[in-house]
Amino acid sequence: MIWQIDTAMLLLVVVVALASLQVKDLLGAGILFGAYSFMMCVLWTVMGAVDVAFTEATVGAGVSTVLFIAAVFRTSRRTKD
Amino acid sequence: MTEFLQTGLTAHYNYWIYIILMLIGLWAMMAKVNLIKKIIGMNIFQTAIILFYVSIGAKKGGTIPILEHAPGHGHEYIMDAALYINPLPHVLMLTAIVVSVATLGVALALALKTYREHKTLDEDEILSHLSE
Amino acid sequence: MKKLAFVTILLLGIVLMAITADFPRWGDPLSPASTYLSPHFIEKTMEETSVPNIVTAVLGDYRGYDTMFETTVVFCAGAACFFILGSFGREEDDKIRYFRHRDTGVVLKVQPHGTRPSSRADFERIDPTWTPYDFIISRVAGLMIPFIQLFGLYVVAHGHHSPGGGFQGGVILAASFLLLALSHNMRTLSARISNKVLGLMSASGVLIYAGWGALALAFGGNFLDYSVLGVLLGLDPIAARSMGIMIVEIGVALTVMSTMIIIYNNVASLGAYDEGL
Amino acid sequence: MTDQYPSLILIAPLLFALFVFISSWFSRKPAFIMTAIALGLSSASAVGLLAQIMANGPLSYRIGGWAPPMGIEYYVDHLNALVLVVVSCLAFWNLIATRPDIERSYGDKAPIFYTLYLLSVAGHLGIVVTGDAFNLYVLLEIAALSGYALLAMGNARAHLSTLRYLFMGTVGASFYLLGVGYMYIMTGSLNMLDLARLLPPLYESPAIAAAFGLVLVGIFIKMAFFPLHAWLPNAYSDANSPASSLIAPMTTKVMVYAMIRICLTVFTPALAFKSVWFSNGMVWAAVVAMVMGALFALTQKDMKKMLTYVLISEVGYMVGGFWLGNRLGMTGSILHIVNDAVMTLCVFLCVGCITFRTGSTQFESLKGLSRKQPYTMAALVLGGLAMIGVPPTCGFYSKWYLILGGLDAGHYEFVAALVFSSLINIVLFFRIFEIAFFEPYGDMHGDHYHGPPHEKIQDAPWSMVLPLLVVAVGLIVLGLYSGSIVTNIIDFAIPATII
Repeated sequence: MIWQIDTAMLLLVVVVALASLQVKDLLGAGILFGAYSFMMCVLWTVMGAVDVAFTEATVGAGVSTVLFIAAVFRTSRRTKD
Repeated sequence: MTEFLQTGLTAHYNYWIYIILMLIGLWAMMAKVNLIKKIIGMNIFQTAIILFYVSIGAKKGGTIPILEHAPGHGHEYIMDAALYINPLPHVLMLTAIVVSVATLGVALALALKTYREHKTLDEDEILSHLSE
Repeated sequence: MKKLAFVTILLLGIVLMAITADFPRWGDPLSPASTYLSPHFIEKTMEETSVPNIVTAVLGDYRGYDTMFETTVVFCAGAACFFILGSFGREEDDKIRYFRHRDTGVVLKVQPHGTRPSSRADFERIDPTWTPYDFIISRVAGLMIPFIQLFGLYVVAHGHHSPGGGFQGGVILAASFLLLALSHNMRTLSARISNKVLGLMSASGVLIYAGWGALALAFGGNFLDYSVLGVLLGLDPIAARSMGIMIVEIGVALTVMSTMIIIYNNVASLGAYDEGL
Repeated sequence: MTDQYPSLILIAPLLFALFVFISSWFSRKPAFIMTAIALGLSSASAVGLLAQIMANGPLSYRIGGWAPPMGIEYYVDHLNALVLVVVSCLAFWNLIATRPDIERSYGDKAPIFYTLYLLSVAGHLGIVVTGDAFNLYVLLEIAALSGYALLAMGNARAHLSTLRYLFMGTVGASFYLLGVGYMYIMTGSLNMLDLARLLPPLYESPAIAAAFGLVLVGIFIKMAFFPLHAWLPNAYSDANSPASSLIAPMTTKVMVYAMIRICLTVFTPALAFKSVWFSNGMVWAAVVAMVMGALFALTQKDMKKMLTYVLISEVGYMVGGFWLGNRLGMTGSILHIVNDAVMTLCVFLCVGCITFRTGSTQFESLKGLSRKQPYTMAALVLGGLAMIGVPPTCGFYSKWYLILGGLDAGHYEFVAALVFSSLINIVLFFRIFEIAFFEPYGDMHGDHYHGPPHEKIQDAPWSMVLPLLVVAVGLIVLGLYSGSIVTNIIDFAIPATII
């Protein structure tokens, strides 16, 4: 693997994780969490863990995001932090 | 310089990123007051640990752990352990991912119930509501 | 409190960072993890289970016990969501409901315990926050769903030779149903696959897994020892292991698919199963 | 079939949980019978297994027929077998004793409650029986997830309390997982016995020390060891009684077992007690837990909440007794796992009987209850005496071993804290006895009383009281037989290297 790409991916993962926690809108937070899961999935593919990456793509980026959006839809998008 | 980056830094930087992500998740669970944010923090915490395990399994020069037919040998398979990535951490982490989505489902169900009773997701508002 | 949390976490981070120096180098082919158990799996899997995807073999057989409980965790989450939010489908008549006349677009508002329009052909129930029927979204989703399901089945069936297996396939199958709920509405989903069916499927998936393992007890093997079940299938012990992995993967897919839909149904409708996202 | 006992213990609750869930969509009638059969089978196999272990010594069971480091194995010795018997029998008995309460509290959803009940028991039994470090994590999550669902039903605060428990529990399980990962990266193995063989050359490595620390912290969060206890009192006291009287005796005890297993089998005493500084620190932490638990209990005005703090104090006994590091202390600690499980079951069942009629365990609503619920109160007296440690109840014997162990190890602070918290227990329980036996019944602050009319209050139905009385008498029987439990089982459970 190419370590420059690897490092860039790792940093991007951290940035997206922080963004999903800091954004002041829960719907946005849910979608950014989906993006975080997808970044993670790409990272694991790079490391050769294809089965784990596949699961994360379907579970983390797919169903989890839908569940978050459903929960936000049923509650409120407002958040203080 | 490049050599240092390649040997010194790359030796452990994957582990550092897992620690940073884990701490971000842990901090969110402790410091955030919104329940959904806490749940997102919990998930980040769990994926960080999965990243750690997947990093254990990584092997330079190894390919994905699916055996391939050796060319021209019918049912002969290439079975040199050095060629394939360690499959065990992947198996363990499949389990951990599924556990994390199960926990997420239950956590969201509980958060929704709490919201239905108190009409807010902010923990401090719920607590002041309860102590009235 | 926040500052205390921050300082604790920072200290933990520094300690853990310092300890990483003790680890084997990242990607080192000679690390203990890569030299102790992993060579056995890589070299012997084909011989012992005849499954080329080592991850599937270890997941389904060597560590099949973990996987059985992992499936049980999923089932447990579905039962827990149902226990916390859901109900046994006896519809409570205590909410205002809206019905739209299909031809004219007139909307009726029915008070709790009021009379509902009798003709299903003329009236359809709609959500209070009703959005007009979107032709493009529902058609495109309708076209995609069969192919998603086909892909899901392929992933389950082809888990022995390529990445994939029961979990991934099950989640993809569930995603196709969730797409139906998202692009139409939850009542469309419930009309096709009811809560009762979902509940039964989610339990029977684990039952296939645990039952297949427990059947081995009757044939004199240990729990989850698929090789002794070759007698039942007319296969030699190694092919029986491969077949056993296939069977338990189907059970896993069944449970994961139905449980994901159960969790979505309960979370998206707060346990009422009528109005979704 | 006898060689299949280890698997039967788990398969019975798991398969029957699925049957109960399936049947719940057709009828709610058969759920209880099926649950009782499952737990009965499980307890019978556990007793059979214990008998087998006592006759033949430890055994290992290969799941799927794979040899241990590759596959997963059950490893059962005297310690597991004892805890298995305790957990399965108390789950069975709690089911029998709380049936009317379950049917009333959960109504339609009672079959789902039974499903989760069985899954929770299966998870806890699995934690005890397994010989694989990662498998323990999966079972930990099953036990936890079903526990969250069971505890979520209760009063108005229950959902938030349970959500907080979920957050803490997930952090605990994840720390455990991380610790196992540290062991895996250094050795490449996950099997407990295999790890015990591979770890000794690495004891100097900081990564192994970190693994030990992370695993312990994870388990401490799960067992609510002070100061990581914050989730327990609310989660347990806000839940409905049938759930809390199952989870309260089971979870903390099983986690204490997990700690003993990790320290004795995986890391061997050579590492766990390598640093005197560390084991002394753990004894001091346990001393703080015992004292603080007792003091917090003193400030409560609700009996159920008070009992949850007593539980935290009891966790301190067991952890402290283990870390004394000598044979007497460990004997006391393991014996206390058994005794505390039965004692906690007894007092929480009393709480269940009281709330079944009055709907509250506030001290105010207990006034004069002895005349209305004489049998429940009699059982509470026995339970209270056992908690205090009055001979011949079982609580006395384990405390006796703990005190001897403390004196032997020279940890006088442990002995002092133990005596102190027992004295506080006297105050706590006699305060309740005074309210219940000597306060007049009628003159509670009439206007603030919201429960059912007083005339209707009577003892709980016989189907609840009779099993409760059996448990209460069991406290004395257990006390009388504690000598033979120690000589026949616990002596073999502690490695010979510990004197």
